[in-house]
Amino acid sequence: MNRYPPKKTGNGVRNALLAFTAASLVAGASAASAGVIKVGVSLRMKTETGEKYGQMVADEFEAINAAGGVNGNTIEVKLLNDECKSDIGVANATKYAYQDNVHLFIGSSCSSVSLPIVDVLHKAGVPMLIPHSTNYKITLKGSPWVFRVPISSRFSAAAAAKYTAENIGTKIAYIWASDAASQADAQKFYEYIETYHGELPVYAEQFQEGELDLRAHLLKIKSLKPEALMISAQSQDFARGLVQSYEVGIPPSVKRIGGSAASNRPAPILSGDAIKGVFFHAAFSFADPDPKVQEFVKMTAERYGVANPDHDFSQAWDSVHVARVAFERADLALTDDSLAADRAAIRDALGTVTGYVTLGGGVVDFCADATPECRDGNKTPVLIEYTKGGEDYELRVIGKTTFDADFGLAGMEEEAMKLRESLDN
Amino acid sequence: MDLLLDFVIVGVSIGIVYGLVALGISLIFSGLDIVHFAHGELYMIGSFLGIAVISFTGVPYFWALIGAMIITGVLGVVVERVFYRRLTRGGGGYTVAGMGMIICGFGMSVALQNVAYLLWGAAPHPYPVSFGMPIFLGNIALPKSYLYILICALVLMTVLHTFLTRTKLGLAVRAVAYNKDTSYLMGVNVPVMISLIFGVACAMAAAAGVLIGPINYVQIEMGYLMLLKAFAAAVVGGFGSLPGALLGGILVGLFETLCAGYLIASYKDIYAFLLLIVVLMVRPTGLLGILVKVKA
Amino acid sequence: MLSIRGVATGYGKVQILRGIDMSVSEGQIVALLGGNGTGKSTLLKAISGLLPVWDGAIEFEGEPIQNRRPNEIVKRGLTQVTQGKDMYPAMSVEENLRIGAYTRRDRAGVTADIGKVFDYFPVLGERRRQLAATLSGGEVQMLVIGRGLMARPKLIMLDEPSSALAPRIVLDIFSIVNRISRNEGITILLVEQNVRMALLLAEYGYVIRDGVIHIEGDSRDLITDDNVRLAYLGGTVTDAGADAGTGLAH
Amino acid sequence: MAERAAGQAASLRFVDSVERSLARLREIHPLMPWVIAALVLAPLPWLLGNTYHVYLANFICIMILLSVGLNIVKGFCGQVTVGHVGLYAIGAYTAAVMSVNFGTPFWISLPIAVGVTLLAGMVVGTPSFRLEGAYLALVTLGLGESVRLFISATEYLGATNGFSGVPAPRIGEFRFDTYQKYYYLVMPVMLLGVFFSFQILRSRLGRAFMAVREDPVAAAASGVNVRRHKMIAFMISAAYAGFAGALYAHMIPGYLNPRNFTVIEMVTLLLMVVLGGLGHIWGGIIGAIIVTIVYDITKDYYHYSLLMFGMVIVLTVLFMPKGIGGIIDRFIATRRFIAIREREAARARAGGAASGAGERGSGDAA
Repeated sequence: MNRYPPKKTGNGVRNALLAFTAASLVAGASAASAGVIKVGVSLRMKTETGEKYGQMVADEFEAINAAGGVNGNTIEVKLLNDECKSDIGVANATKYAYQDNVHLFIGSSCSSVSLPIVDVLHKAGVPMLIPHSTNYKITLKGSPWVFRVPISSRFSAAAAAKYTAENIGTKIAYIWASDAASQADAQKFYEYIETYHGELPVYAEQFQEGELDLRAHLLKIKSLKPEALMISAQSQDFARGLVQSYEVGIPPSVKRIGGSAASNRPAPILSGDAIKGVFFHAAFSFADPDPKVQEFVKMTAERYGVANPDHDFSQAWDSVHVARVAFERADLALTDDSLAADRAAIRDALGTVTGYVTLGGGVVDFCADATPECRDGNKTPVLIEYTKGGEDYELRVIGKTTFDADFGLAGMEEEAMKLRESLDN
Repeated sequence: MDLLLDFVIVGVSIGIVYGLVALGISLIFSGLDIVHFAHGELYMIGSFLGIAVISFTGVPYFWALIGAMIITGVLGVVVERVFYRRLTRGGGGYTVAGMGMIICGFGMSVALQNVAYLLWGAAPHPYPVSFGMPIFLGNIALPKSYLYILICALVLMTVLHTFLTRTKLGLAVRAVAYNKDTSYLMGVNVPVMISLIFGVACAMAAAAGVLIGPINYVQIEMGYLMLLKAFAAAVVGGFGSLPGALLGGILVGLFETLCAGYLIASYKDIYAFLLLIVVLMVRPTGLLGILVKVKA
Repeated sequence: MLSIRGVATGYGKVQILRGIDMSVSEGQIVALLGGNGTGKSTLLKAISGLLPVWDGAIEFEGEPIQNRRPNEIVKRGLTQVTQGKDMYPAMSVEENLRIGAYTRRDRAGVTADIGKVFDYFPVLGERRRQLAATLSGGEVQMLVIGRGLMARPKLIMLDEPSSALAPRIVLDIFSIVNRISRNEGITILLVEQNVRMALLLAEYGYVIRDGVIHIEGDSRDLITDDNVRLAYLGGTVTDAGADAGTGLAH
Repeated sequence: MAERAAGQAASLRFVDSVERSLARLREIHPLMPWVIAALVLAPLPWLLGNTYHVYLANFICIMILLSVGLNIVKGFCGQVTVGHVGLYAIGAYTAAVMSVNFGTPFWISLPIAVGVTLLAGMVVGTPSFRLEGAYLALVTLGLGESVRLFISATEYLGATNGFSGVPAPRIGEFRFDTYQKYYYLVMPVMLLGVFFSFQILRSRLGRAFMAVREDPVAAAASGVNVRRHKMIAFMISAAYAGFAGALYAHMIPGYLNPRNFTVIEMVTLLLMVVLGGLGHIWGGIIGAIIVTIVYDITKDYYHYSLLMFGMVIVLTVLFMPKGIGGIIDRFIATRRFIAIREREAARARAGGAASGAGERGSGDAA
């Protein structure tokens, strides 16, 4: 399953050449040249699939080792759970950075955990490859060490918003759960509608994660008669909201829209028929007929028992292979003294990864500048619609949009400056 | 007007669920003089057991309810016998009688949650039962599941009430609830009664868990928020009063729904706590708590 | 009927009773006297099984009953009537009586006995549907005595039936107790601080002090004994036995 | 037998010598032992293997502040509060808002944070006038949860995105922007906190707290203003939480999230206090250290972490209700008792029928 794009940039070629010369030089000096590239992974593992993502990351790196490693170096992976809690995430990142001396950090699942980790790793000088967190602020901070594989919320929500505004309407009600990703999804959605269509949200409120009864919100929404309803929440809360939206009698003609978490496996299983017709934005759909996707789906079904992987699965896979590209291009000494240099080399190598085609069909383009334009790799959200709910749910891809790298950054200069300032503090 | 009526229906229907859990909490409080901070976990485990019963035996929903109640009741008796008995019998001393029990409840709560995680995983489980779409009365929607909950809650309440007031065993339970030493001297086997009370309370929690299953997917974190709301319900209705628990649940449900409806909806959960705090400060015995012991 | 030999017990690690010897014969009314904190109630708890016995033996009708569970002891026909405040305020008078008959299986007998209790205490009959919380102090005392009778005991232990009651009511209650003892043939162990009253009712008396039986004898003899008065008043007794327990009785 | 006696004598000698040297130090100046402690702890960042361990040391210091503070209201004063994490959050967010939104330096935002938490402590303490035991636990739990829910629903406080960008404290151009530097801010504050906690325990205030704990009615009868002392206990404890919160907020990466102030954190804190021993200051410290380190070592077994936490809490309450602190106390007391008994026996053998009246410490064994 080796399908990263050919190295196009001169930089990459130069690096590869350098790596080659360095490797041959070292090889000439001593036979035992193979070093160990240490990768630290911190994810939310205590969920149904969280552990499987982590396991897959470890397995994929192991497969690379089995196939001879990267430039003769082997990769050593450590997994830690961060429970989607920022203090545990920060502890994990600190442990990786200073105790385990990793060369690359992969994490985290939750935006609210990735946000502070950016600061920690910026200070420690460890490259950070983000597999799942979508909050736009993560890259807006402008740390040169941060690279993001998934789609920033400034693109994804906008894609859904654009589609909604053009095909459904602009009178939209929003409720979102109190986690950073869901909130960002909803917020970017209505900001887009506001900016490009001049329509304010009909209703916009937050609810607590795990809230039993959303009908107080939904009843108010029902009386406001919107054209569409966006429920942005983790899968079970999303499913509950969806079912209850029918229970309170919001007519089926009101289009239901999900956040990116609506793609997670439990959502269609829990909400059953209610999910039919709901669309959401994500980075990947297992329904994609692309053979590469189908091969991946087969792999996850065989190895992890997940027959319909969501985009967190595909992005974890993508992250591993982006990392491999970087490892191949980086010029690594991998001795005790060269840690800082190796980390910087991996960072620079990550900055040269361009044209990597993800499983979702988007293209990851990184560049060297510490800007959101450079570091939000994937700019192609996929709009996906559920056509059937339940255990054997089905999806269809509505379409894909690729955004310009600077899309959604207008008017954010002040926020970016504040974030950047805090990074140096 | 329609909106208000909608809010009332929603508030009452969710309130009944709070009331059911509060019933068990109230029962344990009056019987064992402890506020059981791990009750939310038994509610969660009861809900999971309901699914387990359905998937293992394939019995209909109603029998799953009964089955889960029995298993959870037995589990409750085991927990009480093995862990809490030492604390209640030990008595005396601030560490053991009052605070120890509360701290122990917290410890038990996280431990049980972890056990449930190891058994059933972190994924939310859908209930293998469907009530279909709600009944529409004009513009107002009335979900069938809530009707089912209402009926079951009332039946359970009536059965419990009859048991407590009309049977000799019920009389003994009430006697033990009020004074253990004196009841012992009446020839009541107090340790067995305590286990019985705990078992019944846990069975009630399981009933709430199974009843709410179809509208709230079962997951290991579901206990905590429910516990807090049920505490609010128990306090509002008067700790130790069984009809009060149900009434309190409905009041809490109504209050938070109406506040969420007409005030800032994002603070929905805080309203229940505010009610809890205000009631405790102004009238610690709650609304129906006339003869309630104000002690830990 | 009830014999106690060398019983020692206490709360936690604090010893209260230091070897009690006493006995109650069938049909007798025996008084156990002593001031506050001398160990009277502790002894009752030890007999009825609420407190573990550390040492010694308690026999009821020739069988050892020490360290049995209270409910088993009640079933053998040994009932303790606690102080008045231990009724169930949230239950009606009749329910209070019914819980007293918890160990019995004969429904008809229980109903008949309720009638009998109402005969002894007519005022309870008038208030049978009321909550016990609404009763006066004297009525509550009657209620708990009646509740004790409901178990059809062979021996009943009355714990300070006169406490906090007006002398007139105490007299009433004591005369009824006397009547019950004669009519029903129930043996009574009466624990009292009110020495004079108790000795008027009882045939034999024990005075407990600092965890041991200090004086015993026929009630007629005791009533004139100076030491009894001293013990009851809790004054200093220049007696070797008193020295041992100093400081531990509180 | 002889070996055991020798061992006991040796351990007692050790304890005695420690106490004697502490007493000597205290004679020089009451703060002297603490200055020494600070000096002993000062080189820790160099001794520890890496920055992560320094981070853990900082974290432990903050946890010690929290658990020592919680111990004052819970262990000394006997009030059941389970909303302590809420106060911690208030302290943290106040400091963060002050320094980010109002631009105040750490040295001003810290006292403001402590002040605000003190006020919040008053609010949490007020119910204790009317309520006790489980009722109080319910109210404090409700208040603590309300704080978290309020934060996670309030945009101004960053809601669930978290509040980021809290700057590191600075003195002139010197910034506490690494864990090593921050250690020299947290460690002295922690020592001061522990010092004050000991002072309180030894003072009239501490005795009044314990009187309130043992028997409020008797305390009131002997002239202790129960309400005022409960309130003071809550406020002191809140102040500790305020310090801990402000220090946590300003530590790298200067990020706060309501998810870090949930009931799980409360249970962890409870575990620290209970395992260490309610009412034992050293207990809170030992608990904080053990729990943090064990938690770090067992990171890989996250599947079982809550089970482990929960069971340790339950088993501690069941089998050693006084915690590790209680065990140490009993250990010392028994040794001392044995020593005294032996000394007396020796004296009796020597024929000196001294009354042993002036013997200090014989009461410890009871």
